[in-house]
Amino acid sequence: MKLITAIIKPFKLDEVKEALKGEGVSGMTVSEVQGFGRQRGHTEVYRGAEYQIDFVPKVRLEILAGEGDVDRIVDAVVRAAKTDKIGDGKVWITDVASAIRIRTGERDGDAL
Amino acid sequence: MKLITAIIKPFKLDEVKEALKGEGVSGMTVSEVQGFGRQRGHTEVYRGAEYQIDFVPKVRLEILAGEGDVDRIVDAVVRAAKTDKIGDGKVWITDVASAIRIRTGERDGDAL
Amino acid sequence: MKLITAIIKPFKLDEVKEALKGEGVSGMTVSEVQGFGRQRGHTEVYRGAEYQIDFVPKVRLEILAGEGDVDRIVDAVVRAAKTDKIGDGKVWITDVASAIRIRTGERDGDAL
Amino acid sequence: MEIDTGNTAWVLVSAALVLFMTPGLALFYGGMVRAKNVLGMLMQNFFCMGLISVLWALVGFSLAFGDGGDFIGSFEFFGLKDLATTEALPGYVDDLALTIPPMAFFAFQMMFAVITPALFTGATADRLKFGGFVVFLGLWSLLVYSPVAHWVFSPKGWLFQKGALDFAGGAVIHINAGVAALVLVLIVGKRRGWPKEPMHPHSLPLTLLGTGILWFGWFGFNAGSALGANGLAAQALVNTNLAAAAAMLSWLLVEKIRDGKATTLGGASGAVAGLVAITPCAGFVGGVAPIIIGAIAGIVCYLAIQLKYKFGYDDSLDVVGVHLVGGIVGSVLLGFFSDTSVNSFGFDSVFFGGSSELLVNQLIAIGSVIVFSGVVTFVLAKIVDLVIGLRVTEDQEAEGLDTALHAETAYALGGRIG
Amino acid sequence: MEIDTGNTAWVLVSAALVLFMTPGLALFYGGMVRAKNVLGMLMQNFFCMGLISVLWALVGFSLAFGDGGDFIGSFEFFGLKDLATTEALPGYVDDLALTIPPMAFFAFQMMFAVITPALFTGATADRLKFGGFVVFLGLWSLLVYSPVAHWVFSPKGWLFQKGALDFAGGAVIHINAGVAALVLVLIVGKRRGWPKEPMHPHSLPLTLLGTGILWFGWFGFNAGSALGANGLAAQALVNTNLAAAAAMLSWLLVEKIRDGKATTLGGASGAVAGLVAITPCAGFVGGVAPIIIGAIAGIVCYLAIQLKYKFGYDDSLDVVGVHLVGGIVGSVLLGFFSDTSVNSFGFDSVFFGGSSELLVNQLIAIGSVIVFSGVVTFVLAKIVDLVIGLRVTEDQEAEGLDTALHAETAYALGGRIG
Amino acid sequence: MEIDTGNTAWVLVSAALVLFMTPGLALFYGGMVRAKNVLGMLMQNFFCMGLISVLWALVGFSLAFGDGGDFIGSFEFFGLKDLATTEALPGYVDDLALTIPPMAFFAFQMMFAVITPALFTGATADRLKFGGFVVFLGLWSLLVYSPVAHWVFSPKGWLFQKGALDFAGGAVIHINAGVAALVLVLIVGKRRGWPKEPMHPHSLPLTLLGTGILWFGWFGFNAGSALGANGLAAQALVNTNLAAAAAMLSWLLVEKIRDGKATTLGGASGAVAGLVAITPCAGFVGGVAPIIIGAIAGIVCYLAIQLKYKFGYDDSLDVVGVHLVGGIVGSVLLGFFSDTSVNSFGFDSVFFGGSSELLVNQLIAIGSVIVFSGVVTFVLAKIVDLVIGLRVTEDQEAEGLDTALHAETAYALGGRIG
Ligand SMILES: Nc1ncnc2c1ncn2[C@@H]1O[C@H](COP(=O)(O)OP(=O)(O)O)[C@@H](O)[C@H]1O
Ligand SMILES: Nc1ncnc2c1ncn2[C@@H]1O[C@H](COP(=O)(O)OP(=O)(O)O)[C@@H](O)[C@H]1O
Ligand SMILES: Nc1ncnc2c1ncn2[C@@H]1O[C@H](COP(=O)(O)OP(=O)(O)O)[C@@H](O)[C@H]1O
Repeated sequence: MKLITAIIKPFKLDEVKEALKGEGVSGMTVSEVQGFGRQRGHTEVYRGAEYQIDFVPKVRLEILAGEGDVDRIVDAVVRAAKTDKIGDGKVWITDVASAIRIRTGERDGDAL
Repeated sequence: MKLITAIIKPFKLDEVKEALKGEGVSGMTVSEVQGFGRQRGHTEVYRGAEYQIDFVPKVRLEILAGEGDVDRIVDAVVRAAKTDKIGDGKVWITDVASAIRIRTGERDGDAL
Repeated sequence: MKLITAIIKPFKLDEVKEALKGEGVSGMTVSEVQGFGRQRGHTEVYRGAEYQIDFVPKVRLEILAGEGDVDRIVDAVVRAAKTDKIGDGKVWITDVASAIRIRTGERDGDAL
Repeated sequence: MEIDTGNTAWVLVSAALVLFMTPGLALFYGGMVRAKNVLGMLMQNFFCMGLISVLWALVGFSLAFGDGGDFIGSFEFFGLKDLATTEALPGYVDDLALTIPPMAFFAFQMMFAVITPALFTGATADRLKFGGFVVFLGLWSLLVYSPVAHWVFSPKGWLFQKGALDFAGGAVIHINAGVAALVLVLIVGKRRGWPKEPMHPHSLPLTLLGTGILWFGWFGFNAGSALGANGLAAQALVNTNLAAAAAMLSWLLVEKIRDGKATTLGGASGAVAGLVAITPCAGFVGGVAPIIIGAIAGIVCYLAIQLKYKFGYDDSLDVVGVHLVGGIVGSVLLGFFSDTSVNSFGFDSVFFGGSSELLVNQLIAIGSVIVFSGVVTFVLAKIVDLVIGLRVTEDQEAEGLDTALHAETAYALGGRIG
Repeated sequence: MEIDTGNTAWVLVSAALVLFMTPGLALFYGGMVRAKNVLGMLMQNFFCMGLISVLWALVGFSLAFGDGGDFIGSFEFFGLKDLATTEALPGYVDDLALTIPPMAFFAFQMMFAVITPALFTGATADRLKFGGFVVFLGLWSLLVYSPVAHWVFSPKGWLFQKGALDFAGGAVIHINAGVAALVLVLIVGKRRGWPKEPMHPHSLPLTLLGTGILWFGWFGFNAGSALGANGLAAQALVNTNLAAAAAMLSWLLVEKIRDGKATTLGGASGAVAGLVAITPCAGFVGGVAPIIIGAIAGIVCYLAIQLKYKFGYDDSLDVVGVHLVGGIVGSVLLGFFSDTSVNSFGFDSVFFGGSSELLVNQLIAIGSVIVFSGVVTFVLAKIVDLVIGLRVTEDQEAEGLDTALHAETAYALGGRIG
Repeated sequence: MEIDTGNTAWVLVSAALVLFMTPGLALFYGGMVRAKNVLGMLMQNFFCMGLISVLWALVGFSLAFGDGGDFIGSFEFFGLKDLATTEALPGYVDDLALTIPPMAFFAFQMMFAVITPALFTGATADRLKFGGFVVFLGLWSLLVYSPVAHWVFSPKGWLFQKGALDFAGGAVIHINAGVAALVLVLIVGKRRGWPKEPMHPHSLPLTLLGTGILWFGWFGFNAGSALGANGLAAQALVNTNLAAAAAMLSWLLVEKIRDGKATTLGGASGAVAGLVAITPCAGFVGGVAPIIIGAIAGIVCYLAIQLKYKFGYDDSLDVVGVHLVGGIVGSVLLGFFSDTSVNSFGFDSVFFGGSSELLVNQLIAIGSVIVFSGVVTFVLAKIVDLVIGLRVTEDQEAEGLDTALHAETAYALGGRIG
């Protein structure tokens, strides 16, 4: 089993969610994060003092998926999250030794 | 060394924390996340316009643990977080190449 | 490719960010988390009722890096985040099967 | 008697100030509950502005100030009938004659009727069923508030005639609402998880803002009760400010000693305790009396709050500890500090060359309000609980009132997910 | 006529209360927008306090209340000239003679001028270019607000003389601003993503706080319009409170029936709808009329809001549904409920032994304000849109007005990152 | 002289409005600090309402308005003694005779005493030790505020008799508190990390809300200082509004030019700067003078704020830049714009057919307040710093005042962890 982690633009969350539903993804976990990268942040001014804010609001998705579904899911995320503008984000995949569904104790494939 | 990640219901955090203390877990990192899954979200209505909210507030736990302790810890989490209702969440385990305690530079086992 | 995850003290974020820029790190993802560990939390009192808060605000960094850069980056984080006081935090490293840049579809090394 | 524009201006302003107290109270309470219940709390308080205002105009005022017997008014002002044209309100004649339009008096009293039941929403925080609350609210206002207001405020009322003093509603408003709060929490029971699970205020700045609005509005509440812009109103305003101030200081002092730290919630709570205690006394005491009364109230209310842990009743935001106890403290102390040189309509008290007669009358007033309000509140709450239900389901309580009852979330600050 | 201190005190307080409504409106609106746009909204409203106040002193007041013709005032009070020393304002003589200093009247009217254009900022939320807004704001105030205020409020104005009634600005303020809102949203267009993408309020407690401030301030708005502290002011204050209350109840009832849940935003919206509808009527109706007017307004405005989805105009915070429609409801109903026994300066209406003449005049007033305000607003907005631009860029809209236009972020609650 | 109910109503309302400014100030400042320090800031401001009110009643008022010499009052009103029964306050006789109860005057002045030291809490934000603050606060109010109030406000005071003008406290309140702020920041030192580390406002909506409350309350502050409901009060109210408006505009203009963007914090800051500058002038100037005074204040204060970066003093929330500088701007400009046709108790100024005598007196007043307040503040602060300590520890500062000093956290919005 794999864990797919994606960093996307916040306003893309809905589209990505729909795309994943389309791929039959049954669940995911999402959180608000701040990104630092090529995409520039913004400037703030308080009573004449200027500050450069490097961080940009992003959303982080975590999706547990069976080996077989990974590529399909990753493609779906990439397609839905793409705006072709700097800052679209990253997707990365890590191995998962095992997964459990708390409610039932089911493991791995059955946990999803 | 392993990393145990758990998604649980927010109001279960205290119980899980106590259970982990019981297992001699010396630390963990927690964050607020939003979950999407079988558990349905809720509906909101603003001046007559209805919206379906798919996401449910969850808490995410990360626990670094030595190989030997993983099963005990996972069992403790599952036991404490269980309500037998849909939405109890997931636990998953990933390999950790190495870990460092910033304060001392101690590595792996000693880092915990 | 590796994923470096670091839990640090919030007020150290700027220094760590600068240190990483210094190491030529082109990006990272940051989030607010709560830490539980040796460092004690604080006490709160509301109308005479005392509560012990175990959790301490921390910041979580995620940095994707090529194998070759991992040690340099980890050292930089540890050096910048260190205060020699309890609660400085942890750094851990996990393997990444692959990474994609959403904007371009570039993979792995080129995704950074 | 002639209408005086200055007195009228002051009473109209005071009416506006007292109305403003209800949103203030909503924020004061709203900040103290958890984020998932803040809208539920705000809703209950704002709803009082809606329902009670209308009921007051239809019949509530008439029951309180109509020309009935010793215990209840009449229906003569039903639907504001004749109010705009009436010469004088029943009993407000001779030295009691008003120098303001009866409609201004109606407006001022309407705001009192609105805020009184709003006070007890703090006790039952996070678990009241909205439908049940709505029905109970209406019944309580007509069957508990109006009669008690008649007893004490109307010159026709038996406690007024007996010579019990209550300048701005220590008994009518605070003891009355405080008793109702106690009865309600006994009937609806504790919040799940209380007191084990911590239930911290979700926004103390909101609570402090509410405190500021309450303090500000209370000048209208107490000084407006002079029903004129004169030396007595000025005295009442000064007393109000000094009692709030002294109670804040004494509460913080006790905190510092007992808990090691002075807290902002403590400062706010102390101020409110002082404002409650001075309410019955505002126009009857002078000199440093308000400072003494406030200081005592701050300490006593702080200690009273701790009782809920001992006896295990979940008076969630301490309505009993602050309003019931604070109201009693003020009403009793008035028996010691009332001074006819401040207000010739008052009576001299124990410390001011008077007998203990006033004190006895104060105790009778306190006792009768507690018994009447306690019993009727109990009966009404039991009936509503059986017929409609007063408490939300376990799941609704766990989910929080905001989404469960009102289909809203209070905050979307990240405003990015969901 | 003699200056009366009581009347003056009341009008000065009322001026302060009306000024306070603009920050209240800013919070009411600010809470409803997304977190990334809240400062943009607050800025537009606070800016009205800045720009309009100055313009009003320089020329706006003179255009509205100077001694001009039927349609516009004059420049006689340019830069406050002679205002401090003038005996009587044009037309305010004989029975209309003021018992307050002209300067107090100026102050009171200034606050009306300030809040009127602030009302329409809710319609164009999240997408107005600040520079364009600033210019449009100034032009609109001088070329739309001042003339309409002259027509209706000044005894020299043609609608005043025709016998149309508007106690505190149902037509001048609410219909006027509501029409401008409608025209503006048609010109600037929808927010990107509306109505598909949800755009929830980011802080309902802020909106409820704003509601409380508005309700409080509205007493000055309506009861202050009596320009004295008397029975009429008391009646207006009571009517204001009852209409807000009844509208809150009726709105919540419709929600409960139609949507299954009563919401806090609904309660707040209903209250505001009631306050809008009673504005033209406040000093002309009595008895239970305000309750009926409020109840009708709550229902009609709720339904009116739903039209934007049908016709696809993005009246973001429902200025059209609440202020335009609510203002019309009140102005029309006044033709049925006006009662000279409440105010001898009014006229008897259909239900109160009068003819339909008043109703006709009300319709004429409504129609002419709609046409005039609609046309001039359209022309001004078009010009400003072409010359400066009224709408932000796509990227700015996506980023949010706060950082994009004002280089600020509203909240740093974690206060730890960035 | 006769008590006038209208004048009394206005002064009582004004007292309430001024009291409301302190919570407003607390929010104005509280929104500007980081989330971990907001309660510490709110606490310091609310605490002023507690401690100063009590001290004022016990002795502060007597020291300021008692019948002493040129420099300080007396103990005659110790503990409110005789105040309720006194015929006339010392010096308030003949043309200065009050038409309100002395108790109303006491109430009004009490609120001034409360807010003045609250002003300087903004300068020392995020680092004051609470215990040290409490002691310093009491000492400063009695040993700095009361004497200065006597000099300028009491007809017995030397600056009053010299003919220096200060309608509502430009010198007594703003310059006085501003100097104290400067001295305090020099003694307690900078926040760790300033100015390198960004320390953004954690909630600008809170700051804007505070601004709205301040603007609203300032009408009581300035127009209430007319001590009557008359043309002068109306003029003062208008001047107050126009100066705030003009200063907002000029500040935003400078921002737009210098920083490229107009900010909401800038608009709010400008308004406050204008309110500060008009305070001494409110009842002495007319026409467009308030617009000019406000516009100048907005620009000068913006520029003054930038000095802290040049000279490296951490005046955290710009109390020096806004209150000290704004107070000086207003007091000096009064020497150019004072006009006896507006207020016969004033004196003609340079631009209004007067000599430079008034200007000289203004400079003397400014100078003597700066020197006296500066020196005594320095001595008191040094003593308190040595004996109790005025600054928190490094760890407490890093942790934040809320949990470190008050054992509370301001927000639990997720309300889910910890
Ligand atoms: N090396 C990295 N490790 C972790 N996250 C990264 C890394 N580089 C970028 N990110 C995340 O991806 C987001 C987008 O990256 P950025 O360089 O701005 O644009 P792009 O991915 O289009 O080149 C960043 O805001 C950050 O959250
Ligand atoms: N495939 C997944 N990847 C990551 N997180 C998931 C996944 N499926 C579920 N989750 C997380 O687990 C939570 C509970 O899942 P859900 O399907 O609602 O209930 P249950 O786990 O009891 O079947 C979700 O809210 C989400 O946070
Ligand atoms: N076993 C663990 N798993 C995950 N995170 C941990 C673990 N132990 C500690 N942490 C994180 O590291 C932070 C610092 O740990 P702590 O024990 O307080 O200090 P130190 O790392 O200096 O010994 C904690 O607040 C927590 O966020």
